[in-house]
Amino acid sequence: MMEKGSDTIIERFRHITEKAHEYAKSLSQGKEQLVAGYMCTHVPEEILYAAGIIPVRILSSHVSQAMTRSYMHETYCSFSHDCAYQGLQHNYDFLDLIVTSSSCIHMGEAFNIWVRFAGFQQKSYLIPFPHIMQTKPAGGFVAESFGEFKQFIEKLTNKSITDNDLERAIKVYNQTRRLLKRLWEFLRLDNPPITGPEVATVTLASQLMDKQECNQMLEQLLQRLETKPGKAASGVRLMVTGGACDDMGIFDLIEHLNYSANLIFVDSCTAARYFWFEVPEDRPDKLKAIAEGYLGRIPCPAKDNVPGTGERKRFRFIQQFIEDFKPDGVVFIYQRFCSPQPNDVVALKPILHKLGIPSTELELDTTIPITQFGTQLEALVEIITRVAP
Amino acid sequence: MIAAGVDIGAVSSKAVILQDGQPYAFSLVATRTPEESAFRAMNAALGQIDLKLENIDYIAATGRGRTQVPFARITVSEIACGAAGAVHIWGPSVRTVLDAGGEGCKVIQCTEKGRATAFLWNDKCAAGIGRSMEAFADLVKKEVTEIGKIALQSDKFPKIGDFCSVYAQSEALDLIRSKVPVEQIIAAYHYAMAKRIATLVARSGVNKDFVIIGGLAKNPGIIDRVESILKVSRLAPKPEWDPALTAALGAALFADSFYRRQSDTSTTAGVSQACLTYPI
Amino acid sequence: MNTGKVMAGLDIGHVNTKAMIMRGQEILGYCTVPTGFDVVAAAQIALNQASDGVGISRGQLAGIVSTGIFRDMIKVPPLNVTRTVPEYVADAKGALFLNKNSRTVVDIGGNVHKAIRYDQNGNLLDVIQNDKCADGLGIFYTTMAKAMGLSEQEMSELALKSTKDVPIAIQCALSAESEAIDLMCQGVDIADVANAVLKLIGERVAAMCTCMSLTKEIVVAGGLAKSEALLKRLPSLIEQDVSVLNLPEYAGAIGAVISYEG
Amino acid sequence: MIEMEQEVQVPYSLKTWNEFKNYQSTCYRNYLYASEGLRCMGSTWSVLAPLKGLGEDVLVIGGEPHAASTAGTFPEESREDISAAEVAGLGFHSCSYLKLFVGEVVRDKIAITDGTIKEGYPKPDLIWTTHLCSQHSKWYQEVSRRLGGIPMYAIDMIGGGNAEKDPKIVKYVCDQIEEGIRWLERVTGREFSDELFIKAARNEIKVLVLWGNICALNRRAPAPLDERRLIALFPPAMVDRTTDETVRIYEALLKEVRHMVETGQSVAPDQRFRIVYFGIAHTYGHPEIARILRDAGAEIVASVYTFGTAGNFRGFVNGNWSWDPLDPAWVDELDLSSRRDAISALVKIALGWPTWQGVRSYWALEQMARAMVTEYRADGLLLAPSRSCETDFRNGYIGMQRIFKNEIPTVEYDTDQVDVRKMDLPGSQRKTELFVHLMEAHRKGVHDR
Repeated sequence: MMEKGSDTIIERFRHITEKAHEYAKSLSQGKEQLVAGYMCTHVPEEILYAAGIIPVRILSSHVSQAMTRSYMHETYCSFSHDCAYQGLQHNYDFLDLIVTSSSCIHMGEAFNIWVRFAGFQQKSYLIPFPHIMQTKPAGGFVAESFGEFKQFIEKLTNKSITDNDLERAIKVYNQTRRLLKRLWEFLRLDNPPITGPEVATVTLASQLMDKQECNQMLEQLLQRLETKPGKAASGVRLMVTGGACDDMGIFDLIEHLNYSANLIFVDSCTAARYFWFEVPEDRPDKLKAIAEGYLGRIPCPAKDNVPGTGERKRFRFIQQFIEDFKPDGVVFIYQRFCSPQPNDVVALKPILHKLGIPSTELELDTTIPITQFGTQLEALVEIITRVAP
Repeated sequence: MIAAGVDIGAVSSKAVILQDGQPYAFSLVATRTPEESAFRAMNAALGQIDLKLENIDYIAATGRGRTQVPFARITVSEIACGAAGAVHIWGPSVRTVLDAGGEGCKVIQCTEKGRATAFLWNDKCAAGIGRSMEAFADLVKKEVTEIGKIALQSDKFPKIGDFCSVYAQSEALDLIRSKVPVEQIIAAYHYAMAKRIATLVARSGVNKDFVIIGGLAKNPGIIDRVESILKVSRLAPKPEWDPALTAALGAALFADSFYRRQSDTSTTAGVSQACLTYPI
Repeated sequence: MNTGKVMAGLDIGHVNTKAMIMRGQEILGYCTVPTGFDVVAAAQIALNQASDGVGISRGQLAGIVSTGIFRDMIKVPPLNVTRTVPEYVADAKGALFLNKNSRTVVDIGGNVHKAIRYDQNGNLLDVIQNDKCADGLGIFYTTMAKAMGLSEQEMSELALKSTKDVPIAIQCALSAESEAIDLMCQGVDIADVANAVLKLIGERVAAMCTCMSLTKEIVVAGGLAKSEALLKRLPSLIEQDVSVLNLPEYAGAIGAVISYEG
Repeated sequence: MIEMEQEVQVPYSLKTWNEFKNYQSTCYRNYLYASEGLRCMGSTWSVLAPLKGLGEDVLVIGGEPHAASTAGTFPEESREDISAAEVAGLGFHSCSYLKLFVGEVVRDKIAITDGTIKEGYPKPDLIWTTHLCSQHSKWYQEVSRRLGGIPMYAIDMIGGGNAEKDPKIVKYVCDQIEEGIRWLERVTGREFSDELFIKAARNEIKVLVLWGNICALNRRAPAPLDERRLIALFPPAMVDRTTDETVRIYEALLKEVRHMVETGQSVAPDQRFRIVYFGIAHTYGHPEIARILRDAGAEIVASVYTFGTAGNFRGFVNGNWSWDPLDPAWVDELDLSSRRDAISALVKIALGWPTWQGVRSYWALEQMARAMVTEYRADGLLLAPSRSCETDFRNGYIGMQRIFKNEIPTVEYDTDQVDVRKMDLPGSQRKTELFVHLMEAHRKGVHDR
């Protein structure tokens, strides 16, 4: 349903998202290059990168299959089922390592499937990471936990990771984050030179890529965009917030309705939450710095609980994004069977109501019911544009 | 001036034709493939008034299959159409519309002008209630039009899971083992489905006046229970309007007004991709 | 088993009731009727139609054995069935009777599907039954055929003509149904939709099977075994050869008769 | 393989039973009706002793045990609570304990085990809880939000096999609790008494160890206790295990069960088959399933949920799990002289709970199952994942089915802890009947060979 954009760089990014594991394979092929898969975005990629390992995120394939149903309970989300499937299908046997950090339970189980049943027992690592990001002791704990991960990697590659290595990796990754941020900033414009789905696609690709290559491509892209004229006058501005969604079809759908509507922001761990933070570069202790960076992120709803008040820190970010990107409507997306996400929606709706922003909820599965979601989105636009006979 | 609306639903397809805004003809046929059903529905309605497709000035399509209707000039969501149709039928006091269709249940909030202001779509596990009624009717070897009345014959019946129509079906089948009379099993199944729908309505919020449209609106076994669970009664259905036609009527009203506003290019509704390749 | 005796087996499932008349090892007649909500009546009709068809009177029947989910409900008059066997036991015996080399039977019924492993004497070794979300595959199959305005036979044949794999949500019959409808509303070729429906059923059954080690030969029973399109898919899905039993939907009823004595 | 072909004995009836029931409902009544005192809410899967440092008038109510017992006492109310929570917008797939609990808040009434319903939800002064699964701390965030912002403090118990032996994790959790104690002082304006705290801490640890000892006696044949009693006897320890009274009743129970074992008595003497059960106590359907088993002389003699939710065992001893109990005397000798000592002793005990170990560690769960099957000489393994419980290691069970099926009769059926709508009763009954049949066939097979 997606007509390809003209921009060749964006095409290259899109190609990577569509052929994720082929790209990852190409990284490892021939060369001495080590490649690691990661399942939760709280894995400190910098540490892997400093050791010369390229981290690639494991995402879903949207192949409808029942195979995983006899490994994982029905009531785990389709995203975790699909990621588990990648392992069971041996799509990623070439990986040298699979890593995750204490994540939501569903994704944790996807990781377990790889370890137990897909032959990764001997090449896997689970990084203990807080389930509440905002406690005082979290900092020290994460630094120590990352330290142990660093030692594990040093043993694996049997060469030590120096502070310089870490510093370089931090700079490369921060660079990616800054470039991506600049890309998303375009969407604040009334007629940006790039569309929301394109930005989302590029962001998704960045999670699969060697960051050096990624940064080069991003810089070229930004150069072109800065000179490129904006696209046609934009329509209704829709912001997406919720859980992991690597199905770009949904975002394309938003821009291919029978009305003119635009995707202007995506708050999810496959989009903004992946990169909307930086690791401080001026700290003497690099591990502490990385810990500080990762704890300062937009929290995943499964990890968001400010001690003392129970406040959700993520809501502050969302309100900021609403101020900056000025959406006319909000689209909640979450995986069917996910619990943290819908439980945040309950508390978010009153906030949107106060702001007078209408919303709709899309329940994600392996595949998307295009006509149903299309109807929901068009109905949302009709409400925003006050359509009546 | 003749305007028409077609509603290609998951289970049935409907057409409503208006002459100068007044009801002229309508039809309801089973949905097979959307395009073919669109023609069948339209022709059925046209047949009543000896008109041809080209005699119609403007056609709007709604429903799940709306993008597959080649002869439609515009498409409008069944949310907007449901609200518009309901207010046209029941008047400006309508605020909450439950559209209980074959595949999905939607709850629509609207203004006195029939403009939708918010809606709630059923969650995946509550899908297919309408169609499951047909499967259930087959299992009990009764007519789908009959079971609704049978369901109301017993006020005492075992409670079965209302979370998912497939579970409910298994549980209903299993009640046979405990020798529960068939009427009670039918009642139990209807209550469960009604409870599931009522939860959606309450989740979205019921504001008076409340009306129910869509195919299930014709099943008293569901509707009466929904009302009693919600402790709110809907406006009585109008004899002259089959509630299943409400969205199609809404589409026809949109067609009517867009025809009048045709000159005005600032219309917010887009033109369906299909009709570009299908000059009328 | 006493070779002379004429016996009847009744397999009363969620959806259909199957009756089987046998003289010793010889199959005389059989018949299937929908179970509906009057189990006793359904059982009687099935039994009468099966026996009348081969000119056997009730008096000539040495005994009736019932199996299936509702097996206990016909212990009452007029049938007064005294012997019942669990469906998995009957399935095993029946499958072994219909195929001496079979050691595993996969039974795909209207509401429940299961895989049963047994030894050369038809003694149970292990059984796996479907998860809750996979209930009602048979009913789903019927419903989808109806939704497409086809007979089950036609849907299966149409699926074989499919040229394109279209994905549909695998969670349960419900999601699959609404996505199949969604595909039709997108204008997807219904042959491909039919294929997707059968693919889902095959996938679910195969997934269940992998929880248990299946021993060769593997045979398929139950109403859905009659779908050629489904059977074409199964072997690749469970990565083993499978064959369809002759009279697949009667495995249980036959097994009931066989297990009458030993 | 043990055969119990002796003549059927009279089922033993527990003398301490009523004391347990009374203790539990007294705790709830106090929380509901106390005119003064400090009302504390939260998961009783948290260490509770710190709350007791705030004074002798601290009243606690815990999410899971309350939801579970309410569901047991008021099936219809619970249905309404859960749908009220869904109407209020909570996820259709969220934890049903959570929804029942929030449903009561929404409906502004509360129902307790002694059969009473109180109109007007008793507002807690503070929420002290843990984060154990992806939705668990959301639970109290929602309660806090709905009650207008109750101060809450959630402790991240980052579990996983052997966590209690990982100094990094122990320190992390201890630090959070020290922070938490300072927070408790701030939010209540009370001075924290280390004396009261340490006393409560020792009681808390003692009760957990005592329960472990009680469970361990079920290794004998016949097992003195059955699943029904086990399910009923551990909740008091979940409700409030910090009081002298809890220690007293659990010591009394241990004494009584020891006597049962010596005299070869059991609450369910007919035990032709011994079953190990992995699953949460699903309130609905449990009687039906139990009946099928009892008719076949099959009893659940051990389960990770009843043993390991409020009980401690030796756990991993050089790589292998052991269900051996800990010596109660060890608790009396524990050095709890300082606040930090008491905190870390508590944290080690809490992180050592088998349930914790299993929640995020499939290998620990698998080892527990293996050990339980051998130590309790099980004839069958029954797996009953709960559809809406993330901590019920649903996934572990599916994996375990694959692993154990070739070794021992293993059947898995679907349940839900308190949501009757999600309990697959027909399927569970079918599968339990099958389970019994498989155990019979297996035993016969073993004899033939």
